Amino acid sequence: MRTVIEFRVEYLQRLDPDGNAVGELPAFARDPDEVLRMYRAMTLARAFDAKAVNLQRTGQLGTYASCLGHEATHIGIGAAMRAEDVFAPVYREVGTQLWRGVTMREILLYWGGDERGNDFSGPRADFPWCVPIATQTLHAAGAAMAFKIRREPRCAVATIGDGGTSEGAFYEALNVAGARALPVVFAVVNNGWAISVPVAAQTAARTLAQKAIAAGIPGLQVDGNDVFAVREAMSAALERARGGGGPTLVEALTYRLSDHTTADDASRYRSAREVDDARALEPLLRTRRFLEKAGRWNADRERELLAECARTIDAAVADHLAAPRPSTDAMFDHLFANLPERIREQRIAARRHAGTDGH
Amino acid sequence: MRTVIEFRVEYLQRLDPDGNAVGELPAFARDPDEVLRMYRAMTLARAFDAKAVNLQRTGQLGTYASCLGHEATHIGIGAAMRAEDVFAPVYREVGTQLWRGVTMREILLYWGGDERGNDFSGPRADFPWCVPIATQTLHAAGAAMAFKIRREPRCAVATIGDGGTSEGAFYEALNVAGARALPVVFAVVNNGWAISVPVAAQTAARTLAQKAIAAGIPGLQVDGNDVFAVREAMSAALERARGGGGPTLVEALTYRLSDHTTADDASRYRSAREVDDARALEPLLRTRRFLEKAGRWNADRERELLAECARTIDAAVADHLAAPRPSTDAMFDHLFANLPERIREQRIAARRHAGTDGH
Amino acid sequence: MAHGWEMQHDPAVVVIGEDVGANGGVFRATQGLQQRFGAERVQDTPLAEAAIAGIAIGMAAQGLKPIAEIQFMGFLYPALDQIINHMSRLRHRTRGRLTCPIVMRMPHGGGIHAPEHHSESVETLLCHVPGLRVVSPSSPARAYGLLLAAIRDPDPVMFLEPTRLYRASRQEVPDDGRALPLDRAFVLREGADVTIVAWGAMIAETLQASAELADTGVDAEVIDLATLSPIDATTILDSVAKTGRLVIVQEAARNVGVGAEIAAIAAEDGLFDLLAPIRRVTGYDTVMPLHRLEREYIPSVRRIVDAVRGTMADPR
Amino acid sequence: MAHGWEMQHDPAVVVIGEDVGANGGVFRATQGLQQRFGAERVQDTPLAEAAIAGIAIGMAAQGLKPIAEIQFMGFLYPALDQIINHMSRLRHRTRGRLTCPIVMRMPHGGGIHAPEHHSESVETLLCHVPGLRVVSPSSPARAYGLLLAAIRDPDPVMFLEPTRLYRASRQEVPDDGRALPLDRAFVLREGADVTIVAWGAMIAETLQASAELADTGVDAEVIDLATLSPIDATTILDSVAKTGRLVIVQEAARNVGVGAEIAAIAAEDGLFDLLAPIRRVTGYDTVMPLHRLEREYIPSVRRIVDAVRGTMADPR
Ligand SMILES: Cc1ncc(C[n+]2csc(CCOP(=O)(O)OP(=O)(O)O)c2C)c(N)n1
Ligand SMILES: Cc1ncc(C[n+]2csc(CCOP(=O)(O)OP(=O)(O)O)c2C)c(N)n1
Ligand SMILES: [Mg+2]
Ligand SMILES: [Mg+2]
Repeated sequence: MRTVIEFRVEYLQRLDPDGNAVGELPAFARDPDEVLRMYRAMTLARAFDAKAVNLQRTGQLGTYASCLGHEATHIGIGAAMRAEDVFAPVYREVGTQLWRGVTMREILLYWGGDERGNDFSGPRADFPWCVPIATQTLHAAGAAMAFKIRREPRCAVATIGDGGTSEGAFYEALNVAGARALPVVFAVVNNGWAISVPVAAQTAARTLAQKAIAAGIPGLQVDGNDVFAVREAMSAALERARGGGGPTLVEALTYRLSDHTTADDASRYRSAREVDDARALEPLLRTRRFLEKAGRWNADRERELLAECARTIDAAVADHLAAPRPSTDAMFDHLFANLPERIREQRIAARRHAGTDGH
Repeated sequence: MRTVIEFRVEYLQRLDPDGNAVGELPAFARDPDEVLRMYRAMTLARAFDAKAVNLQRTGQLGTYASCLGHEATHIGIGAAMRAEDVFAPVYREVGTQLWRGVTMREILLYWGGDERGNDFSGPRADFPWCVPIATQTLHAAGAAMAFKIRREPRCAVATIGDGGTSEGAFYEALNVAGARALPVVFAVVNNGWAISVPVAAQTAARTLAQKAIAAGIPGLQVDGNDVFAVREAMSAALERARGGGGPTLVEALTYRLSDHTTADDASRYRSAREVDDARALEPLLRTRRFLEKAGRWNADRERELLAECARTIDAAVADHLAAPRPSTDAMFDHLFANLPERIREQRIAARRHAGTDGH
Repeated sequence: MAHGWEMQHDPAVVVIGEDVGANGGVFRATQGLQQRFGAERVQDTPLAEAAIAGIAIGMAAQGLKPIAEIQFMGFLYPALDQIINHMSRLRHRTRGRLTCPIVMRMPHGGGIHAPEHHSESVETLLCHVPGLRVVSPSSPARAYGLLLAAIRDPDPVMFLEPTRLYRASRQEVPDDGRALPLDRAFVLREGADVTIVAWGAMIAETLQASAELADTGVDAEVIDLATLSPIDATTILDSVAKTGRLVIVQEAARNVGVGAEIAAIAAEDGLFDLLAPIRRVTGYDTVMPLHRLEREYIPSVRRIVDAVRGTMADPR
Repeated sequence: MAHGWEMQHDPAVVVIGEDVGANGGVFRATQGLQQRFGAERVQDTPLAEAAIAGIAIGMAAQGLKPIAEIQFMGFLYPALDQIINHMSRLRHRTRGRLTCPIVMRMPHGGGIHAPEHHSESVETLLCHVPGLRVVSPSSPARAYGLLLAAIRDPDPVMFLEPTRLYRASRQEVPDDGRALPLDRAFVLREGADVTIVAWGAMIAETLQASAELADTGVDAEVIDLATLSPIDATTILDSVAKTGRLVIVQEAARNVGVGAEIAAIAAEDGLFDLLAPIRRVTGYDTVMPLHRLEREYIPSVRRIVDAVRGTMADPR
């Protein structure tokens, strides 16, 4: 048999769990201010996340999907993107969204059960949260096609979970992006679990990066707990895409340290031991160690940062909790640009019944 | 960057276009009777196919999808399978179906617009024709799962076109088959075109075999105009599957020498030149040359074979054309095992209106 | 519970779906089954709904009886191609040679403050498809008996489980393997003045409304549709013939809902029995809102009572 | 033709789908467009319907106006997830920030002896979905005017093109860029005795039936629904108020069809106008058969005439 074609999947790490650099650091990682910026963002995301979980536990928020452990992946993606790029997230990418200017109030509104949370005041062109798994990858491809047709130097980025890579829509997106050399990057956030199903039960593929090969596009793995590696790989992929080189798949290897959502109890299906092991590799600690070794961080600063985060978050929470309940009209607003007559009648009927039946 | 994993796609050919063996022939190809059997089946499939196209042109059959040029792939697949395996075809695999015992009358019934054509008298467990592209791959996976659960030494085989590899369902099937190590083989019949879309516009993947890598399963290319290579690769894959080794993807490189279907006009989108070039590589000629060189075939035998094929086909056609029109009850038969009352009423109403309005 | 009974008694029954194994399903409906029957008969699938439906078809065609779970009805859509183009017609297409004795279970409807897409009630999409049965239970006991019937039925049954029911107070249900009939509506409350047809979770509001109405002298007959397709027209028409008034309660959006079919049946085959216009109390023709407004979307007891009072006041 | 006009006048309009480029679509609806507007504005997609709908959403959200073709309505199902979960609700979900000015075109219905799955009429699945408009033209002129309106509409429009229309005799249509209104039914024939509502290809049989009926003294009013969702209830109710009788003709399976909604509307808001039971003439609640029996499935002129005669003879 003759070999027709060969492939390899590579792995990138720039910051090991002890906070030591691996290989040659990219320029941004050699700029301590930039590293600090990323560290602060990661810390803020974690603090916000903890608060959101807490709000849910105390009945002040609906079901919420924690991003605990994903901070390096989220911030690495955010930091690699330009403001004019568009982001198509799943439901967990709080870190990237905060970086891109989605406000905490908006995030809380959404998980609090209010559509206004999707009317991002910051990144106006970004796609909203996406619950139906894998569908967002096609939106990113479509956005990229629009950019390409209009010859705009913009890219789209979609995230997707390890479980999401089993959905057909994901492959369709990879394939069409490859076939049309679209400026889009697919970031697979491999956090080990899709609710109760571990990656090994999800697929026989030993890496998720190799799924790119099916579409004839480049794919690589990065340490998803290493914000340098994530940002470096995403930047390179975005550069390539912007230059007309087509799509890339970046698999970020991280771990879901939390339950799947606040409605889940992960102890039903995975061992505390596994979680403990994963916690040792989590992203904030190694970034802090890196900064400490560079003489840019210490316990005082950490304390200050946490206090500052708490203030920011508390203000946003207060703001959110004070948000007035939407009226029944909100159910009909924005359904159509021009609401058809029969539905206008329903809007009136809904007003009539508002607040009856004890609510 | 560290290399995590490597892949290669290989290509198998055993019979070159001039009818010469390439490398070491598998046992079945060293048995002239067996080669003759395959050659006869290929010839019969081609003759039947031509007749079906002709029946459509003369208004005696509905739209029909020709298998001209696919004979080696079809017979190679058929010959590699065991009777107790199950086949999940698309709409073009006439060759494989004839081999497995679907009758010409059934094939004509189906394309003549009559569901009875799917009630295969031969391979009772085989799936019927499948028009919604790629969906059949999941049926094969499901069948394989049933065999695995019941510990039966049977395999499922699904075919799919090059165009079909763009559908999400295809990847879902590969992935679930890989994840559960199911006894199923996916035969991608790459005939260069999906109606008017050439493979290069369908995907950036340089081979379709590499799509297997996404699912972590083996994939290889074979010369799809070479019945030896197809059978050898399929046999090996089936062997593996039967032994618990899981699924394989076999990409057969062939060419659609006909229009897409009788409703299509391929001259709108591809050059006569391309078709002529492809015709030079078609599968029957090389098999005949191989047999001639082995002293097992000559012009007389060819003439006899063609006459015999014509007789068989004519009898089947006559049989088909004599088949009585189904009654309106056929619309309701087999909808449910127990037809609900409201639909029984409709069955009666349909009888009342049968034959009105000029039909 | 019905799962366990039938798996115990019929080795062809298998369970597949996302998180149905170790996790026992997001609503715990398959809890403990994997331990009891092993990881082959109770299988977590990869996260792919088209695959779940498609492999169920493949398994069923080769003699198994899969119970497949779709995690929420809002995630059913990727499976529709397989359900509509194959599951509903394999028997018909092959003239009875291959069949699909499959149950597709899925949570249905809202009211539990779930995230986006977790509160859908799109039974219309299934009820319109020839070759499918669509069933929805309104109580734990009915869930047990109807699910058993669905598993035993030789054809595909879409089994819609109201999310509010999972959360509702427990009801003691004997695990006796006794099935309830399919294709049959149940009269839950006899009454003389008005017929109210509802199904699934809305039965709770409907019964509550009928109790309130009884207090003010309106005697409502309450019909639990149970099998949403095919509809048991006889039970409904008989009731309307008696009461002369028809109110239909459905959580789903109004336009082209199952309620429309019920109204159409009455307007065709019971028109002269009707003393007053038919009324539908339904979800609005808008997206099921995020949870802050879901209670405003779902028909309330008040809306049902108002509609019945309205119909009692007709003709104007 | 409408494609060409609008692409010429609006640079945001793009065309995507399977075989829409060099091949001009399997029904030649996009013939010549790629030559005229280039391979970026008129793009063949890979063979993947979910992708077609999904990338249309992505493009639309970023300012383009895609016209996306699904090759046949029977292949729509893989796209439903994108259409229902995103296309219909992106505006609602983002409070108007991102929108989906998309037209999804697809051949609809049977009668042209096509292969399996090529003759489906499952408009119900789309009409039930809040946030979508569903439109079906009944003639080439109406196709031109309604398609223009659909392209110009700021929201998603599902545009169902009757396959029998492609094959029907040509009609001269001026290419003048004049759109017809959406959300409006058209009275094609005024009449005093009975209202017949139909749409798409069934308008041909309905008009033929009304001509036959006229010969025997029955004066039918024929309404072309045109926009199947939202329904123009006013036009229908006004007509029923005048005629007192309603017959609905639909090619799709009966159960939970658009005809049911029309009947329900009449039974709610026009009950006391009805002199006779409503009748529906529809496809049967079975799979659209392979082509040998398709003519027995599709409502015939005879079936429509019989139903109207029946309703004229009512009340018994
Ligand atoms: C189409 C679809 N099916 C099922 C679900 C229910 N569901 C929500 S999250 C989830 C697991 C997702 O796992 P993964 O893709 O790995 O992302 P993660 O949650 O780990 O970030 C499932 C099954 C869904 N949201 N969408
Ligand atoms: C889901 C679906 N979409 C579209 C079609 C219409 N269609 C029929 S055949 C075909 C092309 C198939 O190409 P390929 O998979 O290469 O198979 P081939 O016909 O070449 O054997 C298309 C688009 C279909 N049958 N099913
Ligand atoms: Mg995950
Ligand atoms: Mg092909």
